[in-house]
Amino acid sequence: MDTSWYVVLSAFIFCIGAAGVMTRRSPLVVLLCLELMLNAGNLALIAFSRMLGNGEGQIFALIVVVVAACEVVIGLGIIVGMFRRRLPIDVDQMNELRG
Amino acid sequence: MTDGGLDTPGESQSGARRTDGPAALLPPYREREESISLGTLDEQPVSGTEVDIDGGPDRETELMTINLGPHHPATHGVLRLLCTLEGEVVRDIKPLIGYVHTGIEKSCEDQEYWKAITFVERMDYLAYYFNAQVYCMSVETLLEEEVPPRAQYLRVIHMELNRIASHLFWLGTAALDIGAITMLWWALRERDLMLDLFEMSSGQRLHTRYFQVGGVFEDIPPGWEAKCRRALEVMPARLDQYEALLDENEIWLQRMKNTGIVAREELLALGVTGPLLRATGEPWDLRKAMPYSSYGDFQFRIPVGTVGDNYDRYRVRLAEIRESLKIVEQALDGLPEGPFITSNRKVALPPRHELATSMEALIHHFKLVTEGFRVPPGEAYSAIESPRGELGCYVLADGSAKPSRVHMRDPSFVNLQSLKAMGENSLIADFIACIAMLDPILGGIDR
Amino acid sequence: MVLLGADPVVETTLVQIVKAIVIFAVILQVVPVILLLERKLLGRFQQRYGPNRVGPKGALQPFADVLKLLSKESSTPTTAVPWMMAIAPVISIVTAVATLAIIPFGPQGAWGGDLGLYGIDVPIGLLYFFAFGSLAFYAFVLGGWASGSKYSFLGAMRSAAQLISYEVAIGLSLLGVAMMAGSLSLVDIVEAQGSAGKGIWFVVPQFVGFIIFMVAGFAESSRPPFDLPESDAELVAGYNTEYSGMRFGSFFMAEYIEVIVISGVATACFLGGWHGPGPEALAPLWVVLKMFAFVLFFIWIRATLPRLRYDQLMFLGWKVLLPLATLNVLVTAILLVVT
Amino acid sequence: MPDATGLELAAQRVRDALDDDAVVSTSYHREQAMLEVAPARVHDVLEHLRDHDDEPYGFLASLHGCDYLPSEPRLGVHYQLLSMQRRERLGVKTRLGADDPVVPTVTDLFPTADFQEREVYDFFGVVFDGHPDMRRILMPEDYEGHPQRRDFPIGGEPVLFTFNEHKLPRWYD
Amino acid sequence: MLFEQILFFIAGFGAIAGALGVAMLRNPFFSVLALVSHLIALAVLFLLLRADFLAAAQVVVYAGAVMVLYVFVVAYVGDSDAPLRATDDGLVKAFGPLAALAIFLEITFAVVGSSLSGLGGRGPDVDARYGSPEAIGDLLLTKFLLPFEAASFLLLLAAVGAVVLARKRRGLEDLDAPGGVAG
Repeated sequence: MDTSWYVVLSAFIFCIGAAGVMTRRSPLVVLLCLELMLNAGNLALIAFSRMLGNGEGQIFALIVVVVAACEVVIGLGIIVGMFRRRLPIDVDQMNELRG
Repeated sequence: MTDGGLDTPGESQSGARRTDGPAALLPPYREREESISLGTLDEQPVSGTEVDIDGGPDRETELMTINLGPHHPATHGVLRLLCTLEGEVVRDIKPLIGYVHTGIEKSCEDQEYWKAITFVERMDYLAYYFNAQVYCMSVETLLEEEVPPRAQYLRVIHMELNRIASHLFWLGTAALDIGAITMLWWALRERDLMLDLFEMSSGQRLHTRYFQVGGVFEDIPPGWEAKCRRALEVMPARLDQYEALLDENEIWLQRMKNTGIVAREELLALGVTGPLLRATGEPWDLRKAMPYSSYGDFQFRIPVGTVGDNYDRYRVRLAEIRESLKIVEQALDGLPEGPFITSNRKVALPPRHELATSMEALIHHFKLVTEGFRVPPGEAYSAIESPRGELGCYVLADGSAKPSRVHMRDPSFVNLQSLKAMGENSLIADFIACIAMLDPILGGIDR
Repeated sequence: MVLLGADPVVETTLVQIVKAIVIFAVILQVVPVILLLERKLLGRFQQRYGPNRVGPKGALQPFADVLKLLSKESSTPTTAVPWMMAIAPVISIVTAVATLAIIPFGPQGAWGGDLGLYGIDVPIGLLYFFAFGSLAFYAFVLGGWASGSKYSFLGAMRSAAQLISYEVAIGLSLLGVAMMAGSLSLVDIVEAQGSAGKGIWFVVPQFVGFIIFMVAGFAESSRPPFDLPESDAELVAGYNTEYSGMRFGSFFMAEYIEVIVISGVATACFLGGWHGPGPEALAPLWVVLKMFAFVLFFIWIRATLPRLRYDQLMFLGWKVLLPLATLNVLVTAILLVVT
Repeated sequence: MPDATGLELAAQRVRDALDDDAVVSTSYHREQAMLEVAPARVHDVLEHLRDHDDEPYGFLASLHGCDYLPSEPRLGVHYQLLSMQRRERLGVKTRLGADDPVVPTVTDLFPTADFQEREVYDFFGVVFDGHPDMRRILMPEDYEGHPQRRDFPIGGEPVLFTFNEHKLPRWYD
Repeated sequence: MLFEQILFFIAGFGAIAGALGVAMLRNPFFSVLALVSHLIALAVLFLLLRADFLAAAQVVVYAGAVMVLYVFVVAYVGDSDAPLRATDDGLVKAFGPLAALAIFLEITFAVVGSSLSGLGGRGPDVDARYGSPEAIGDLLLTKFLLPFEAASFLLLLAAVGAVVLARKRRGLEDLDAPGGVAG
């Protein structure tokens, strides 16, 4: 398969993720859509890595996985914290973190 | 899923809506459930309730109510426990009972005294000899009837064998609840030794109705004593096997030690007796404290625990089996000769051979079988030490041939109240272990 | 087939398909045998006969069981999510069977030609094992969550927590082996234990790792004494409380396939895989014998040990096995560098 | 069991501590010592026997009801006290009429009375004043009548639950 | 390679379907499951791209660990979300997908219109080591040691942060009083 196929697929997934982030209200789903975007990036990275024939893109993808894991952990921690404190779980009403 | 599912029998019977059947039952059943006020649980939030953002319960403690039972592998019968869980921790326990209430006490009022024995034996179905014994004791008190010594000894032998059988069954099921599946089969194997003996002496393995008012039903057959001694011989080795399987097992010790501790004072206040109480170090055993039957004749010790955790409860019961073996052995050694039932023909059936020769015997037999014996008015409460604690029996006689009231103070029923104290704020697994160590017999609880 | 990357053994697609069918077919035959074996052995442990009614000496009992399960209705509670409840057992059995593909039963060419006696030999072998192990999580969670029952839900949560906790320990315990063999491929690992390699089974130098793997393996397959997710005394049957019929049977079979997988991986990683006396053609025999020994061990433990408590399980996983495994990896690494 | 004299002495001590009306009568029958007290004073008498008597009866072994029909007052509630030190039992009973039978609860003195009082309520209809959870325990929640009373018919009583009454099809329908 | 193409299309459609599921399903639990299937499809694509190790890591780490967290949290928080019914003003609802479409077109044009010569081919043939654990390990511990260390440090931070965020409120009651934080 040509690399362009992978790149277009990656772009498509990225856009779905972006649309999700923009339209959904639940922070849980917003986080999930962020994951989608990160994964789209991963796919592009690996496709390009394959295109160039060296493995460096894969390293970046691996680092992205790590970053995503961290982001999820912190994001979910915040959500659980909000849930415990009975704050509204809705990104539009989340303003408790404002200084 | 309509309400009307029940009003249209054809539909629910057709099988076409089989999956919908239970759902159709839901609304009325739920209404019934709600009629049970849950007391302290009322105020507490239950998971699945509406998320109330502005007020409502604090979510730091997320609670979930589950029904442990009426049909649950760990409840040893149809015991229903309404448990409130916080994660894996049991925060509140509410026993709901009555699912096998069969009205035995009421049924006894319609039976002659000697026929009621059959009924009371069905209460605590693992300790049937004890039920019969305590009932007979109460009736004998009212009749002021002396029981011949041989009958007393036979009663003690059978009761102690029954205690062993009961404890063995408890051991098997309790270990099963902890996850040691092999223990159940080993314990049942030895229990069968006891049941074989019962079968030989009375013809039945369960609910033998061997004890009679005034003595026992029949003398033990020849060969019974030898068979009993053989059983006694193998038991200590088998008990060693159990201990090898359980006591040398680190997981078992970890699961048992320091779980379900209840202080002695609290147990006394809750009316708990039996091994549960002795596990805390209180040597209260009616066989020693207030000897009945012929227990005063035997040398045995009362095993007691130290801290009153589940491990002590387990050890106490196991040690009790060994003591019971000693009692049976002594009773067999000292088994007196003589009649096995009182010679009072007003109470006990005449021997079979007399019927052919004696007119009086025939009359007595006829009177007893048709209308039973009359008991002078009065009331009596007697208590014995059953495998689960003090088993009391209150009999109210109004002068007729049928008891006016028979009440059994069943130890399972009273001990069940301590479940909350034992299991509260412990993990589910420990709570299950507590139920197992409580050894509740639902036939005794619900009667 | 270059699908799985740098495959040292290139075999035709046809051979792969035949292998897949053989593996699946053989395992489907082996599971009932193990089932019968377990019931028979448990019977002997517990001083009873075990099944002996169906067929000669009860040999046909598994068929009767399967027939019974097949003919039963797959009931669904009204609170359940039916389609999800239906796919959960499928996931469990697929993940369990998929892992079997990497278990080597013999070297390449043992039975002539360049046929490898294994499903596939992937360079990421152990990772493949972990990947499907972690996917098995979804079978339990989906099954438990979709059942719409509180007992199922509790069981699902328990099994999820248990799988995750022990996944870490099981991974670290195999890391020492991977380091000594210098590869993640199970075929390479087995070869490293043969005469071509160091010639010593890894159970000796990696004894700590072996113990950790076995303990964690019991937990991964939810076998007693780690059968908390389905502990019948507490949670009725855990995540499969609401299952019946062949859906339940699938969960049940998946558990036994999992046992076979753990036995196979342990055989390959610690007991020298196909190595043993005799000609090379006997290789599968040795693997099967070693795996059989492990399966017997699984059954023996089930008959002997009671169940752990949830906090004890977590304590063992995180505070005993994990540090021990880490230490094992460290020591192995140091020794490898030094020697 | 205390002997007849001991019973009289105990009764006298109760009368001294409380008042003469508290103890209605004593009976010593078949070596069973029984103290009959006025229904309203049950709690006081038991508290006295538990805490202030010379050798206190600290353990409530059993609590049960009975029906003395046809004599009046027909209902009875029995408390079987046990002194573990002296190894003696003492029965305390109170009798009350069938209409509006109320007895003060003793659950605050003996927590063990909880289930047993509920059972007496369930079967005899005796209401224990102050009991934290006065509900039926063995019979269904919505059962009508108190089945252990002597005038409650034995046999032929259909066990019905509200949810299946006249709704579940029977074989004869 | 017909087989490769078939697999690509299957996995690609799986990935897109999973992604759409994440963005559109009403129940967060189903969203999470959709993401899991999406990740597995992606792992297959990675395999096609000869990134074996990454494919395995994707399944083990992402599907096996990260998504498990999601499952736990969704099960805990519950289905308290409503839906695609986006915010109060319908503008965002209409605008969001439009914007996404615009981004997609832009990227596609940029990529396809770019002069990257390799885009049209499969890339060079690579040796057996490509994408294997050894190759990744080599690169990580030599050329990319610093990102590797930084990533591990980040993980540690995240772990600590998560523990702090998710802990029970103990000793900080006053902070949680109304206005306590804002003030």
